Amino acid sequence: MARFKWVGLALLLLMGWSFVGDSAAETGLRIQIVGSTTVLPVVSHAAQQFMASSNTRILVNAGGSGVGIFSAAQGRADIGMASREISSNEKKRFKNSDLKTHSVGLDAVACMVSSEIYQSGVRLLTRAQIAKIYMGKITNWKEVGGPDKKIVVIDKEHHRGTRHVFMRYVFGNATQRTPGTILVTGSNNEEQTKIAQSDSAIGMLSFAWINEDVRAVIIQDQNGKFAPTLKAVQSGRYPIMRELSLITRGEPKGKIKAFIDFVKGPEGQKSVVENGYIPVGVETSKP
Amino acid sequence: MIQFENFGAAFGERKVVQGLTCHFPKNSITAIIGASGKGKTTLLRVLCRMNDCIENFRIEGNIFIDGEDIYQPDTDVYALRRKVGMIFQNPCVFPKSIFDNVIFGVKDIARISKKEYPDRAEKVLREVFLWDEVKDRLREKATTLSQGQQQRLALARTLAVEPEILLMDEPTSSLDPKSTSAIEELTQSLKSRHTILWITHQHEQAQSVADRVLEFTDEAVNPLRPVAPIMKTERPSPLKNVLRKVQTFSE
Amino acid sequence: MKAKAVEKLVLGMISTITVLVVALLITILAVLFVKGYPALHSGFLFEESRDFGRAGGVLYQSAGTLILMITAVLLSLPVALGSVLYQTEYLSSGKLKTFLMQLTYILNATPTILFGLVGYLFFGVYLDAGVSWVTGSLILAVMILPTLQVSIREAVEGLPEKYREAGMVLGLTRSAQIYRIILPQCFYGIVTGIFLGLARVAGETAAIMFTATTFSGIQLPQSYSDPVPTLQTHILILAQEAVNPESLAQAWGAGLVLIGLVFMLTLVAWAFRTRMVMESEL
Amino acid sequence: MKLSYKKNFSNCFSGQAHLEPLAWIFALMNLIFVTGAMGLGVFLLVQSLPIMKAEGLDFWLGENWWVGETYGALSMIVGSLMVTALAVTLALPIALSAALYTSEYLSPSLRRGVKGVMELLAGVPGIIYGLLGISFLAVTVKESFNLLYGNTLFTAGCLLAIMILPTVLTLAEDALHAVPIEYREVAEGLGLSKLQTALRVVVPQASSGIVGAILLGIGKAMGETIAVLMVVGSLDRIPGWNLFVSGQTIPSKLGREAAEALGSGLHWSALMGLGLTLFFMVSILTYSGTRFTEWSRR
Repeated sequence: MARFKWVGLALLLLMGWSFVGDSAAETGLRIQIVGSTTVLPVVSHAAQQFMASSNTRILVNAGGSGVGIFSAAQGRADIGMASREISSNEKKRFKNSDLKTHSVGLDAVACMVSSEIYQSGVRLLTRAQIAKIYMGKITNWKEVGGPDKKIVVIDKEHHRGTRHVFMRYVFGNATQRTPGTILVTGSNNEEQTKIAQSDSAIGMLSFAWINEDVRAVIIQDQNGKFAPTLKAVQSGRYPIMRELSLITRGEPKGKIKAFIDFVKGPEGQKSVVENGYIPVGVETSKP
Repeated sequence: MIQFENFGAAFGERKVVQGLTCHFPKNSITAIIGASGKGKTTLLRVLCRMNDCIENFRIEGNIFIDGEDIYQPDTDVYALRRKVGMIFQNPCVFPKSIFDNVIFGVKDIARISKKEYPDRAEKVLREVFLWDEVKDRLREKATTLSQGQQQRLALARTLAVEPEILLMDEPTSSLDPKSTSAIEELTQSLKSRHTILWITHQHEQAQSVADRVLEFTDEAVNPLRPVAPIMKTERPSPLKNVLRKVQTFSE
Repeated sequence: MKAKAVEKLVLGMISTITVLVVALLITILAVLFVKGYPALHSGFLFEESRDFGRAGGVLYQSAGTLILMITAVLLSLPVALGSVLYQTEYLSSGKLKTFLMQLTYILNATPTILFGLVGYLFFGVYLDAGVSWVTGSLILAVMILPTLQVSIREAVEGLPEKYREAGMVLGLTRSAQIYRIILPQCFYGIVTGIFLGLARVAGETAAIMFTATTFSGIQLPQSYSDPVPTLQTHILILAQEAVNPESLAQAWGAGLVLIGLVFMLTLVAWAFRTRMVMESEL
Repeated sequence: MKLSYKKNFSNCFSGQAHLEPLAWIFALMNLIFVTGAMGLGVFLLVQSLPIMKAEGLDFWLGENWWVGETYGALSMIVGSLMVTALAVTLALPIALSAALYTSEYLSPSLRRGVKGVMELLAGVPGIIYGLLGISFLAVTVKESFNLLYGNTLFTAGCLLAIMILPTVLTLAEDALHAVPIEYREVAEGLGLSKLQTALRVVVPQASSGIVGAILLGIGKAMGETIAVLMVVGSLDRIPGWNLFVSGQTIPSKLGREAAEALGSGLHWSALMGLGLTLFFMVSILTYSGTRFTEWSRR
């Protein structure tokens, strides 16, 4: 029997640990943040810096804009991260939650292609072409001036903020069905990987994920051509723009307000820039 | 002491004992002989209600020990089992020390204080003539003992809880001749304080050890014939009258 | 003659298949080792991760995985032990026993993601525990319940009848029978079961990825309502960035640590199983 | 002769057992287990009622899954079945023949070695297989079949085949090895060759164990989430008869959308409906497996 005693002892110790610790956590020194993977890097970095100078613990978790808005509205998280506006549907569902949006930066979504396609000469796509590709009407790169290769059309999970913004620009409908899709991905990293691994893919990603394997093309519509450059974005002319925002239930107070102010402040904005986004305060003409 | 009245037992549809009525007086040694599968072991096991847990085991009739029906719903089974000790064919010792084995039952039932354990252990080990062999190695594992020693240890463990009735299910069948005679001699010496039922296959053993013999027979077509030769007993053969039927069915 | 040729042919085929299978699986092990080894710099196990996993080590992730594993087993063990002992020692209705066995098998085969979904809704939302240590370990506890039950039952039912009977005739009560005979005699069997359960928890990702862990901001949980970092989700996050060479290397390193953990647990389980076999043969 | 046997006292509360606190504690533990197990099924059922009401049979027969509009699970069900079928077709012949060889022909020490490797591999976490899948298998599939992308149903099926191989192999081998040596001696004494003995005597004797191993493998393949999620492509579309396109399985769909759908009415209910479907598929498999084992023992 003595051999079973240690089990009981360990159980007691563990329970002790978890309950003693809990009283500390209840004092409100913990902020939970959930949501968009686009905003995630900014907030994670900011949170690290914030924690270094404060005894507040900030837990950051991914999940997508939908999860962020939902969690904030339901009180499952103190702050939701969103890379899109709160949709009318969500406004209706959470009308009792008094959601407040705090803009912390701006992001542009680019239309990305695999580097092989980019190098073979596809540097520009018109809005109509992108629409046709996603609708499955254009299936080969040669139809848009590229090599004779089938297009691997990469979509995002429908609740992702990036998809909302992109689809609203291309189709005028944030939840457009796209029968041309071949692969569906979740986080920005996952989509970036898939585009890079394929040699004939098209996809949608934030500017921050552009690299030598994943290239952005120029977009053309009735208003002209828009190169995926920081300059175009900062001038506010780039057409697929969105606000990166933190969402709270009611006006934030205390530590939560302090953190949101920190992200909006100089140090937070530095991390916005470092992650490839545009800081708040830059004048833009939103679509 | 022990009284069977029109007793029968069955596993589902298969009856192993039927219509047995007999009496075992206090401080007697009764040998039970007969071919295997004839319900000898069942007879012993029902005395300490060891078959309770076997699904579809059924009994009929009554068994009285000291005038009490042991199959009443409110019978204290644990008290009954303390009163009725049983030794099995193959010695079973726990993989613990010899000392722990001896006091295994005592410890739990705790009728004596902890200080008395060593005395009790010594007493029963002496009773089974094992003390001299193991007194220096009480802390060693019991599994290191020989088969004969293990059987005597098991007996000592049973005696330590001071049962009134001892049931021995072929206790010597797996032992060498020397250990066998030791156990036989030992049983004789226990007679003064215990009522003993002893199952054996060997007629000579039955005759040399027991006061009385109860035989389970298996006579070709009709397996019902009771035989009860009585040896070395002062009273003339009460069993012949009592044992009306020892009925067994083989498959 | 023809039959002999056929036999030779078949034999040749199945022996080749066996060799190939073993080779394939050993290759997998080798690949895991070769890919993971470079990441295992001296402090990998003892450093916290930096730059969201791209650099540094996996100290807190390993610790978190261990914490989750141990709490899950501690929560699950009493229930598993109790219900098995109830079924084997107290329950006599054969039908009920069969039903409970079926239930165990079905629960054992249930996909782990379902435990995650239902568990999160129940513990996380209805009982309001959120994404946390307690939610995760409760979910995992339910998940390994059948695993523990199966191995404990194996041990208890494998206990030679003679020990029970020896205890019974001494007049031991059922409770005494359980803690004087069954528990000590089945000790190694139960410990084997525990280690197999631990190994199963260590390998689980789907049930905890949205119920118990978080992307950043946590080192060790300070209370039961905190999330826990784990190796499994760490690998998942890093693996989603598979183009980035540093993060991929880190993912392989973390993977090797995780496998090392699982293998260690399996080996310990083997050792105890061997002891169990030896004891039961006495 | 009267046959009015007394009921024996073998019920659970024999003697004073019901007075022991331990009995009550154990009964409570058992109750927790039963509640947990039944609760899982009931919970899934209750939670998926709204979607059943809303969609009816179309939930299983519909092809379109558009959150907020319509929920049809057919593409995931078909995807799950295809991936599982592929995994089983690939893994079974290999696992079973290797099990036969290991059990009947290998020397004890070699056998132990093979078993050891298999048991270790059976414990390798799904996430690790996922990692292997995206880094090697997806690329290999893409290149060797000259595809545009490697995240296909075929990739997922292959990965699952590798994942269930050790489990099926080691369990089937256990079943074969458990057949008493006497059977083999008798058969060989009758003049059967070793292979004939193995196939005609040993395999039929071990059939219930082998079927159990196979069903466990199928169940494992059907329920695997994380590894499949990483390589399958996650496209909700019925793949037709083409394995070399991306698709979706029930668990991968659950893994992707669970966090998002939580608490959002019909969407969550639809995921629960998917879960229920999966639960039923696996439960029926397990139940028929245990029934087969009972039947073949008779």
